Amino acid sequence: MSVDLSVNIAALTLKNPVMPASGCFGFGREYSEYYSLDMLGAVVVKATTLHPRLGNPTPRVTEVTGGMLNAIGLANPGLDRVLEEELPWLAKRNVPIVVNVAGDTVEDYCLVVDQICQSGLAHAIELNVSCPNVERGGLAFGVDPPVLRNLVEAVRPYCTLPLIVKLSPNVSRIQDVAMAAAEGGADALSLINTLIGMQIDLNTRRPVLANRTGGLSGAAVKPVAVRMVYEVAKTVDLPLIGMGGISTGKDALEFIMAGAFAVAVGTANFTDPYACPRIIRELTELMEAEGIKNLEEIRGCAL
Amino acid sequence: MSVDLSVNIAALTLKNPVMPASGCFGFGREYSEYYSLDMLGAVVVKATTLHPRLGNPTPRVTEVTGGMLNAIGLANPGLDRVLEEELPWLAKRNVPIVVNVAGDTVEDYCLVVDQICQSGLAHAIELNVSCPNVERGGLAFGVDPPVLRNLVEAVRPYCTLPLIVKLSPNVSRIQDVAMAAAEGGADALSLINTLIGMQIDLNTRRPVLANRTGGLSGAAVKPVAVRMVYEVAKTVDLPLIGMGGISTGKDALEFIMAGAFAVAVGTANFTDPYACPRIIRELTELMEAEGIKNLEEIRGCAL
Amino acid sequence: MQVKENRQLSKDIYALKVIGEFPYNEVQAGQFVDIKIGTGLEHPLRRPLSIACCDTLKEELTLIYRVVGAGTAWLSQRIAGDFVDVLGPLGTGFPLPEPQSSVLVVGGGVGIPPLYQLVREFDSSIQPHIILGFRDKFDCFWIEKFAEYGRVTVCTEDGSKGLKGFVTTALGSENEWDYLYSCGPKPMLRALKGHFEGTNIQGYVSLEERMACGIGACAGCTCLTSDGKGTKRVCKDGPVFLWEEVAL
Amino acid sequence: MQVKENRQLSKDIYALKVIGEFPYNEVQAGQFVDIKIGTGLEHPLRRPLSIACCDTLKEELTLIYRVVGAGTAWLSQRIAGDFVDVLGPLGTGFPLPEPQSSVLVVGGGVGIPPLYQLVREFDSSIQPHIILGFRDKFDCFWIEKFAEYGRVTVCTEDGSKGLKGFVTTALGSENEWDYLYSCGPKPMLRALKGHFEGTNIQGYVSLEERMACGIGACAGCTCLTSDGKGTKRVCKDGPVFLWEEVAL
Ligand SMILES: Cc1cc2nc3c(=O)[nH]c(=O)nc-3n(C[C@H](O)[C@H](O)[C@H](O)COP(=O)(O)OP(=O)(O)OC[C@H]3O[C@@H](n4cnc5c(N)ncnc54)[C@H](O)[C@@H]3O)c2cc1C
Ligand SMILES: Cc1cc2nc3c(=O)[nH]c(=O)nc-3n(C[C@H](O)[C@H](O)[C@H](O)COP(=O)(O)OP(=O)(O)OC[C@H]3O[C@@H](n4cnc5c(N)ncnc54)[C@H](O)[C@@H]3O)c2cc1C
Ligand SMILES: Cc1cc2nc3c(=O)[nH]c(=O)nc-3n(C[C@H](O)[C@H](O)[C@H](O)COP(=O)(O)O)c2cc1C
Ligand SMILES: Cc1cc2nc3c(=O)[nH]c(=O)nc-3n(C[C@H](O)[C@H](O)[C@H](O)COP(=O)(O)O)c2cc1C
Ligand code: FES
Ligand code: FES
Repeated sequence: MSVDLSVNIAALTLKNPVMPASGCFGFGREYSEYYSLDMLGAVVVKATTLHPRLGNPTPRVTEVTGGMLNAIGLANPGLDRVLEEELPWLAKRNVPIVVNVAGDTVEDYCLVVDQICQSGLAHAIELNVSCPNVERGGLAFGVDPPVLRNLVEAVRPYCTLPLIVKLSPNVSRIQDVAMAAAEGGADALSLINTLIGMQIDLNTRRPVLANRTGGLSGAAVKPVAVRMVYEVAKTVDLPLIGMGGISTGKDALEFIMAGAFAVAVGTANFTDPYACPRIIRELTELMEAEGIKNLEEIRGCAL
Repeated sequence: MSVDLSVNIAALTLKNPVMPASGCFGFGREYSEYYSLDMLGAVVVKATTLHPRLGNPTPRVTEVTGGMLNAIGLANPGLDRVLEEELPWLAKRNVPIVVNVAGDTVEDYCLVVDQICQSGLAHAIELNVSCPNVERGGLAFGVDPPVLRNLVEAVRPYCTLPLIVKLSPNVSRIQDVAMAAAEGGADALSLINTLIGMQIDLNTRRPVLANRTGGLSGAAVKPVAVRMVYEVAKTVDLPLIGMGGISTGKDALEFIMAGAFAVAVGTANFTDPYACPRIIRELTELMEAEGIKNLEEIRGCAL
Repeated sequence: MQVKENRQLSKDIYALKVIGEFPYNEVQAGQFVDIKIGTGLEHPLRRPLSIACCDTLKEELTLIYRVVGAGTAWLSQRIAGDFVDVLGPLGTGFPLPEPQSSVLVVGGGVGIPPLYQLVREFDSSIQPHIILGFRDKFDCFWIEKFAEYGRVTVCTEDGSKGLKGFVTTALGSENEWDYLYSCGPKPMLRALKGHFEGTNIQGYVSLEERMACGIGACAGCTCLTSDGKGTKRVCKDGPVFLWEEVAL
Repeated sequence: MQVKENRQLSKDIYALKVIGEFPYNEVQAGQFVDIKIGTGLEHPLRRPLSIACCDTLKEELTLIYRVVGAGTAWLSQRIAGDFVDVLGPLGTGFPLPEPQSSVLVVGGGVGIPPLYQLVREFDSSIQPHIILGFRDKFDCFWIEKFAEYGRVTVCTEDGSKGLKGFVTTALGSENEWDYLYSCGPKPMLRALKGHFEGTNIQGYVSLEERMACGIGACAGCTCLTSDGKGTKRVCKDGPVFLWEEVAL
């Protein structure tokens, strides 16, 4: 039996529903030494900001049970270099490019989105309103529905590409922020970004991360992520990209059954650099074994 | 070297800082077949409600990576039987008793707290304002600061024992709910209750738990719990009982360094019925090895 | 405890023999043990497995399990000499029948294992009729071992061995039993209860429920009492119940 | 890859030999491998360990590691025949010195291992002076193996073997070196740089940083460039840097 893995997210057609998660895949160059990026449903690049950012002091990653904490702090080469060096390289591959955009102010977001859309080098924008690591950064936008709605409304006119809003899980009711993003004009939602966590080094008696707190990702957060995808799928009528702890085809299927159109893979790339193509293969095999012909057949079946 | 493990939480003196977490230890009878409850810093009993509750349909527990989901739904024999059968049995042991109280309405809480205080069978009250499993139950009280403040204020006059308020982690800013509980008159805070999660059974294509969602606990939540203890310790001047994924003496120490006065152990009891006494022993050994004479010496040292 | 043998009986069914310190003499048929999976924190919940055979002389326990997920898969990879963390015996098992009585024993799939320890404990005056239901002929195990203790009828869903159909097919018209001991999927237990409705049979069922603590403390594994007004803990009050006690 | 040997060299230091498919011929001294810990999901981040010796003839890698936490503890329990998931070689290693040049090699603790592969790769015209710093005499390893490739001076913090003190004690007054190759704790690297300030020495340092991806994609392991205005990725651009490139 042949299975159809393709999926449409707003105006974007993906050959399969698996993409790397933002920040876990750089701009694609490094993983392209392991496999052809053309295999992926899409590539989501590192958060891009107006100006270059060095990020937080190190240590800025550490392992916890079943996951990791990161406090990269949106380190990135800045819009200009992304447009000049990174996206042109990536645009030569045969894979849709999603640019993750972050900023400190509404204006920053608008400027960056505008220029990326105008460059013709990207296929969709993912608005990172949830990065918990930058003092005046993402957090404020992503946890307060009216603030989020304003941001999305402000960005919307500049965004000629499909606009994906990436939600923070550090809220009481994810449905409310999801709804606000939808009302602001989002074409799709992705969730979840990281939960906020901390690890203390018993020897130094200080937090391990120089930034003290960091974002928790990996298998540890999967149940929270599945629940949030489920809650949003029940209440908001937008395509969802699910992520949080996906490391196998089964995990991907769980998110799709919870209502996700596509999935993103973050931390698992670090455990296994071949994680994304492996997950695509495992998903295909699972669907074949279960006689599932396409994703629509099972999408949201657990709702 | 001899180490002093004792700690004061409001008017409560504990011989050591380790207690089982509510709901993971019944009313103590079962674990007393494994070791003497007198070894514990305190015993925190299952949530008690005004009327008996059967809880949610099963399955109501399931394992996830590094943790578990539960949707017990506050199953308990109800106030009368707790007062007649459970607390009198427990009161014969030589260990402080903390009664975890839950309710659907402010009146319920007041009634239950009042009767437990009057019974003379308990040493402290823990207000469960965070159980995420009951439709009209805990959740509403625990995630909205003014609502929480009102509840604590209402209960306070009835509570002649130390009043511990147990916080839900399903919020954007734990400091704000902690502050509200403090303003309402809490003597101490305990945190965290469970995060809300879901697991989907790929065979049935339905959520594993009959209740669909359940509370996530265990090692998976530890980084979130440590972070929240840390944030609250920095902002609220009340003794804190830390919990969430503690399964070793090192874990306990991590919470104490983050600012906890005492710690509670939930899920780890299920992996190892001797978890609590083992953690007490490990903590003692660690302190001996590090030359830490008492808990005050290290409490909050990572702040 | 230490693994003595972990033998594959069929495609996904294994028999694990463990030895070492254990209160062998306290075991009651129908009780279970709770096994820690892995050595780290990945699997915090133990897995309940019925005691299929408790050999007090050899001081060894046998557990029979089907590989269905991560925990049983891990268990299937243990080899002789490995250590596994075994908690038990847990729960309340089967009360034994009066000598001389007529006894029916019915098991389905991996509900069969605890019934082996049960028939071993029967008084020699008892010759039970033992009905064992499997998926197909490849799924069968321990038929000969059961045959040492009574008359065995095998059913398979596809008829590839014994009678074709569920265990109820094998019940026949004879309804004059003193005791029924059963363990298996809920629909099977329900069908049995239905079949013997109105007779004087004393029916015991062994239930399954997802468990956390396994010792009665967490209220994770409760089942409803038959009046629907109360609960019983499968891990502590059960897993064996009189069928009028619980809602099936 | 498969474990050939996992030998305890001292209280907490082990030498692990692994064999099997690996691009042995591509290894450059100073590169590292990234090792998966455990078989499940508990440890998602690999652990970076320097290649202490890459034997292209025997097709075997040797890694020397100190047990400091859960990952290295797990590794220390692997026995011959076990499989470990080894990713590499990763990173940018030490550029080799010109033949005939005078070379100083300085390592501290578990910074020493990659220097062994380095001195093995030196042109035979080079007779490096090798300074190895350990905590105490129980902590020492591979001194004789290094001695095959140059003049070795050992320092221990407590003086229980060789000179007493840090590696800087052994530097002496001779400052006319063409190259310095160093790996060890940051304070040691800083002290070395300070010591040779103003001389013509070409100094290479190998840095350590907590890593996630290990291949340059996550920006987890960056260090600042010496002007403080940019970053380098320790896992990809390093771990070996010219000491003027990076902030120490
Ligand atoms: C009292 C009792 C006795 C049992 N005796 C046997 C036996 O002798 N042989 C045998 O093969 N099986 C037996 N089971 C079922 C066995 O416990 C499960 O098949 C096993 O726990 C599955 O674990 P897993 O990790 O392989 O599967 P997973 O599906 O990965 O397990 C995930 C979680 O679900 C729980 N779970 C999954 N299926 C069941 C189930 N059917 N019942 C209870 N919990 C489940 C697991 O314990 C675990 O917490 C018994 C169950 C109970 C309650
Ligand atoms: C390029 C490179 C080469 C290295 N080569 C060696 C070597 O040859 N021999 C050796 O003994 N050690 C070496 N280390 C250090 C080694 O990686 C750590 O000691 C090891 O990862 C600790 O893991 P753990 O699980 O035992 O400790 P834990 O403290 O439990 O580790 C928890 C987390 O912290 C990280 N971590 C802890 N300490 C360090 C550290 N010092 N550097 C980087 N990450 C750390 C781990 O990778 C893991 O993610 C090297 C480090 C780097 C970056
Ligand atoms: C090292 C690291 C860096 C990340 N950087 C970003 C980022 O720049 N922008 C963003 O939206 N999310 C970022 N994330 C979050 C991931 O995209 C993803 O939402 C999260 O890690 C959950 O998925 P996972 O459990 O599969 O890792 C980052 C995560 C990690 C681990
Ligand atoms: C099975 C189960 C039942 C619980 N019941 C209660 C409860 O009745 N009242 C309450 O306040 N918390 C309850 N909790 C939450 C725990 O007390 C604790 O806050 C949480 O599990 C985190 O700790 P842990 O990771 O050590 O389990 C329950 C947790 C579990 C796993
Ligand atoms: S599993 Fe905890 S009460 Fe039965
Ligand atoms: S560890 Fe990811 S960039 Fe170096």
